[in-house]
Amino acid sequence: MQKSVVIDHLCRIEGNGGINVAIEDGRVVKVEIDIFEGARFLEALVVGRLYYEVPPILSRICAICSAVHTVTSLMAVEDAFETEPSAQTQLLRELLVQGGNIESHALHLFCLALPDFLGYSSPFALAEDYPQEVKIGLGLKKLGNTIQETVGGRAVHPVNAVLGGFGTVPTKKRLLELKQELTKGLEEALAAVESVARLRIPDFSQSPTLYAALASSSEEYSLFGDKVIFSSGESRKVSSYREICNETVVPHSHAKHSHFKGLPFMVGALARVMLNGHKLDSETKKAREKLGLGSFTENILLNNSAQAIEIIYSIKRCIQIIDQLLKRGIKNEKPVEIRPKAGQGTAALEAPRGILYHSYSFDNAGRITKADVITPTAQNLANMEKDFRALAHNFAGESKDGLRVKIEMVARAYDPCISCSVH
Amino acid sequence: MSKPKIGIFGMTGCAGEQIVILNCEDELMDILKVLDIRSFHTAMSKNDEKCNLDIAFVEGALVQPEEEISLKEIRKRSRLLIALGTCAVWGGVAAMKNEVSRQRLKDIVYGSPGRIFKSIPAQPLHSFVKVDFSISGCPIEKEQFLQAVASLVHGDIPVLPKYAVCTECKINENTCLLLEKSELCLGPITVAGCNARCANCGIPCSGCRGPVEEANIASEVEILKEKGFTLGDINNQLRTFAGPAEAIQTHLAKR
Amino acid sequence: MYNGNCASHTDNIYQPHLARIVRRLPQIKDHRLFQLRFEDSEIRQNFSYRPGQFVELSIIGTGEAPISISSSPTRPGVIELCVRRIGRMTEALFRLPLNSLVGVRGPYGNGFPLEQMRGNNLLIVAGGLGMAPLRSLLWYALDNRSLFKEVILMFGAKVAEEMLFKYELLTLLDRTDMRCLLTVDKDEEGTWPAQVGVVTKLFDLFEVDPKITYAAVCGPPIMYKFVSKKLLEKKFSKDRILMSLERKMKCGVGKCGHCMIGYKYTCIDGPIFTYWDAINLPEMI
Amino acid sequence: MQIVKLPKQNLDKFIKSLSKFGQIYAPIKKDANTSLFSKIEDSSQIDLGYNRTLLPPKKYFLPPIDTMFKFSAEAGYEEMEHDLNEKSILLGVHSCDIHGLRILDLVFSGRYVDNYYFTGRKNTSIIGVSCIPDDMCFCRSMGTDFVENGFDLFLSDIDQSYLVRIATSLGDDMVRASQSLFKEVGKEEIEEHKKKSNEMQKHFKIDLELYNLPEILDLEYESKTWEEIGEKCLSCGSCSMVCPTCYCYDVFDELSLDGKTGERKRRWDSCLFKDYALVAGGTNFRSERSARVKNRYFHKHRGFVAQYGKPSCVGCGRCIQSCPAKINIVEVITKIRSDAYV
Ligand SMILES: Cc1cc2nc3c(=O)[nH]c(=O)nc-3n(C[C@H](O)[C@H](O)[C@H](O)COP(=O)(O)OP(=O)(O)OC[C@H]3O[C@@H](n4cnc5c(N)ncnc54)[C@H](O)[C@@H]3O)c2cc1C
Ligand code: SF4
Ligand code: SF4
Ligand code: SF4
Repeated sequence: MQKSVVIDHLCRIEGNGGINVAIEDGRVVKVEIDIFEGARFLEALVVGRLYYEVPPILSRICAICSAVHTVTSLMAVEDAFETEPSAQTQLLRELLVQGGNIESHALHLFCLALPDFLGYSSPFALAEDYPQEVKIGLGLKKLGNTIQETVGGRAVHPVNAVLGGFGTVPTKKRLLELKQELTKGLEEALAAVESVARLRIPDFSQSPTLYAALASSSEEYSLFGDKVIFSSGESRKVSSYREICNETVVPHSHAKHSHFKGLPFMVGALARVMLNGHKLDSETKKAREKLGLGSFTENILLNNSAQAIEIIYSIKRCIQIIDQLLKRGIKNEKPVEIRPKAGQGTAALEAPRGILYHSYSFDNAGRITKADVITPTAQNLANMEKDFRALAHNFAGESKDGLRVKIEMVARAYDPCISCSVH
Repeated sequence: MSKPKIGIFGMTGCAGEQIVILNCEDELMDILKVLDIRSFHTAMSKNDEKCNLDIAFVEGALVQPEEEISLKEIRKRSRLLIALGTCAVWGGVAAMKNEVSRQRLKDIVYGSPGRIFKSIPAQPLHSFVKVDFSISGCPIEKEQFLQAVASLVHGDIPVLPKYAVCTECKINENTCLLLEKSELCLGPITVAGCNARCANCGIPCSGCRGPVEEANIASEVEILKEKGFTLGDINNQLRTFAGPAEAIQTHLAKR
Repeated sequence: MYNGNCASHTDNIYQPHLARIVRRLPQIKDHRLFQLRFEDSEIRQNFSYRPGQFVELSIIGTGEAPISISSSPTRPGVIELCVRRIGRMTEALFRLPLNSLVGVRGPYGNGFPLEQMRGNNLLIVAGGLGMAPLRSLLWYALDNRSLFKEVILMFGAKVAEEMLFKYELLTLLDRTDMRCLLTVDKDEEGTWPAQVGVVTKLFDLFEVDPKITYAAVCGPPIMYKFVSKKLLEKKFSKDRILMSLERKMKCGVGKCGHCMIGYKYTCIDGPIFTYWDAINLPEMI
Repeated sequence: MQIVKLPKQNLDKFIKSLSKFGQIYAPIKKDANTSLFSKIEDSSQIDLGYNRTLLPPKKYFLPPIDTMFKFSAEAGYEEMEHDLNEKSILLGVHSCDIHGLRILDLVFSGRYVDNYYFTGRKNTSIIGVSCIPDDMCFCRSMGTDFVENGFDLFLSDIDQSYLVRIATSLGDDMVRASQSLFKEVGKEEIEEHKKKSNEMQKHFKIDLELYNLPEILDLEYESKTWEEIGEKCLSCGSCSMVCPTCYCYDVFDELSLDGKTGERKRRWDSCLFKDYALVAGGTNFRSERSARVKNRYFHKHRGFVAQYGKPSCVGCGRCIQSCPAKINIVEVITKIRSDAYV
């Protein structure tokens, strides 16, 4: 008997893609994530452009994580030209990235995933019965956007973050206001953890998973890092990102797939909490226990819980950054000068959905000759297919509709961003 | 008056416009009070794919033939079709090298042939269907979107300023980056509405909102050449966001 | 500190007053006559105007635009505006149900120089919506018939269905105290009770002494050219040809700049200009 | 007119004492290239030696965007509350800008008085300051390099002190309130002032010949020069925004999301904009850019003269400084003049 589940258009995720699963006599014969999002060939479009034109163009890969795309891109260019921005710039950039993390996680958790767990089809429908939850979610989302606006000059596609620094640095007054908002937001986030903890998160997608995340040398949990560590215990330098991802073109999708040593792997909030969770501060660790992430898990649906943990982490980290900036005394510095030269530069950052790599080569005049961007969703696709396969196998007997709901939930748990994966 | 039935659709782009709509955190509940959202894939799983709509908001450019079909379907079922964002209005970043063959671009990005997919040079919506109103911006400005929704709910076609970014920049009393700092600023030919965001930060306008009506590209190019920019770099900047725009095409076609 | 002598705090010149749409009379396609009644009785009683003046009409939430008063001051209580649906504000006006509230301020503009015109013949030449302001003058003259010598109306439309105020004007055909010349370019059914042919032909149908006649002209821009030519041929002096002109307006009171022609504001120096003004100012016609 | 002397070391004390008379607005330096009028919280920010501010003082009386009414479907249009007693002091206004305000006064008074403009105008005292022209100033040509009224106090720099002309009783109150800071004026100071005024003349680099100008503009209405300028102009509107005498505005209703309530606002407009003279149905009375550029000059130097007896340009040089296309009013008029006399 043949059964096939076709999801034409996956909803409540960003971008255009579908899923095809076919089961024949209880055997899973096909699992394909069909990414039909249009390809813009952005990596090819930037070829020939001047180095400073690249970050704003590649920021357009994705709106939700435009801040982290921008910062990673800036870092990759600076890496190629061996330019080190000031400590203040680095702090402000991190603030921007953390703001993006808060916004993206709040959007996904409260608006896109929460409806699943509570049985609604949209945040709008959810808001009718759970106005408080949605309000808190929107509040946190707004907080993330306020940070991005303040530092980046715009919530989507920041304009103020440029090579070597910032066009304008936020004033002390503005940072103090921001800190106040963050402090308020922290309370709400901690309260929200309680409601997330009350959710009954099912567990139907267990399958052996290899996690990967950036690791920094610091003792603290971070979205920055110069090497990639795996749950297998292995690690690689960021500069060997090609070996880590081993991108291949697959016939059924506009997005490429990644495998490390032949195995799919997962990046994102859950991977980070699994691999770096021990570095979280004690308050955030408590939240981690509450949400059942204190020990190793391969239940991908818990990625949403990991996002809740990271919202708390990011807010606390933002407050820390602001304190540091204020302690140092915020200086009205101009961006450091960039001297272009031929060479190659690579940078990686933890985007909300996992590790993001930007790698460029330049000629003498600072014109880009090659650009390579690997996004987290692209890295996750192979792992998602692996999870769907396990799911379909375990629930081969279930009705089509039942299967469909489960598949969609798993897909959404990854918080996939399809624009990113194709670009 | 019953709530207008609307749909929010995405062609190819970064989803910036949909994100800006979701970024209306404080207004979202009020929007729901006045609009009946029937289709919004990014936020809802139960979408009505058939019903007639009063307004379709469409973001993104068209880069593959399938999109033309779905856009025409949307047009057919909608009373008003509103283009949201620079991609939908002008083609956006995807259209910056429309003169290069798609196969070449595909080769650069995908190398060995992957899925055989068709790709067309990126085009704005109006190349395929009638567009009733456009809100440009990469991404659109929240305030303009909300203003437009308010007007539409009232039954009016919205009005947005048609003048150039310089006007807003002057009102904000920014030091002129073009004149005083000799930077490549497209403010004089870019349509306002962003409140001169970039120039407010001391960053030259990159033209992300697309050209003003009757943009005097020739004069702008002359000014920039005098400042020492090469025609090639000026042209690159001009085509970054709004390559397909007629004014820019006309300029590029010269010689 | 400002120490000029401009009057201190008079009323807000931009304040629209609420008026209710008490009747909506369909005219030809996309044209309607709206009867408005001010809500405030004091304003209603004190609102006086002269033919040729206009008001600024606000549709609450949409915007404001200038519209000529189409009724005659001899018939107070309500004002009538004849509006063509052509843009945002006018669309919104057509959508409004009966009894809706709108905002009205005015009257503005110079209006026709009635004091000068008194005792003279009156030749009214209208084209299309140009009849709107001239209807006010027409009824003013007919209601004060003794103030004028001869009264002649010339009005043309392509076909009968496109003639504004058709029924009202047809009743004038029988009047003996005026000449009503209504022409249609085409009359295929042969049912049109008045003239057939282009408007210019109407000039051959009567003789007036240009020295004691004022011509009031209003219509689409191209009409001014040929009508003034005809009138000059008939030896009208340039300051006896009065024309109502149209420019973009935002304030109606000579501040916003939009209606400036050369050095005249259409809103306060006009909208009624003499032909002499018109040829003397660049851009005017 | 009464004249007293304010030694420069007393200036700061005097400014501080002024806060009793209202909130102070004065020029500050935004960066090396830009000065602006700004609300003053700390008198040390004030820079009286500034060249020209980016926007003229009109921004306080005719704000770039101003709310006129609140509206609702039921109540109609309700005027915004204005604090009629809020007093301000605009300190450090150059002579040309005082003339600019007086030109706006003409426009906003007359048969119809614009209260939005005059409320602020009547509650703001003006303290002028002398200046040194740069290579874009041509106020001398426009007769606006000196000002005889339109201010409460006027400070003329004579090196160690300011010569203070007191023009109004309010100005007198201000001086009296800190009498001890002021000194009597002696003969030398008067001499010094005359000397300075004469020296100022040497700084002018450009002149705009006014003689016969309205007539020349009429004669050269069809001049090819307008088309040449039209080719260069970007319709960016910068010139109108920065001009102390450009007053055109647009009016629009801004709705709230409920579609029922909102605000009627006005915002600066410019006759250089394509849609400035565009009417419903698509007729545009100035669709050509050259016609729009011409209109700006024609209105300032021909139309306004016919209407009010003087041109509406005060020679501040702002439009010269801020035009990206380097369209220069003095050069344009000079060119037109030469077109007339070839
Ligand atoms: C003195 C005068 C008398 C008029 N009398 C009548 C009349 O009796 N009946 C009638 O139907 N129309 C009349 N008009 C024309 C009428 O003003 C326009 O049709 C109307 O402004 C269109 O507004 P809208 O919002 O529908 O169009 P849009 O194109 O959306 O116009 C937007 C705004 O631009 C301005 N505007 C646009 N067109 C004109 C115009 N032609 N004249 C002045 N301002 C304009 C208005 O402020 C208007 O609100 C008159 C115009 C003037 C100047
Ligand atoms: S900085 Fe750019 S936008 Fe601003 S005025 Fe100058 S040219 Fe125009
Ligand atoms: S036209 Fe130019 S110089 Fe004259 S007042 Fe205006 S901005 Fe100043
Ligand atoms: S500033 Fe120059 S380019 Fe801009 S509108 Fe004025 S004249 Fe034209």
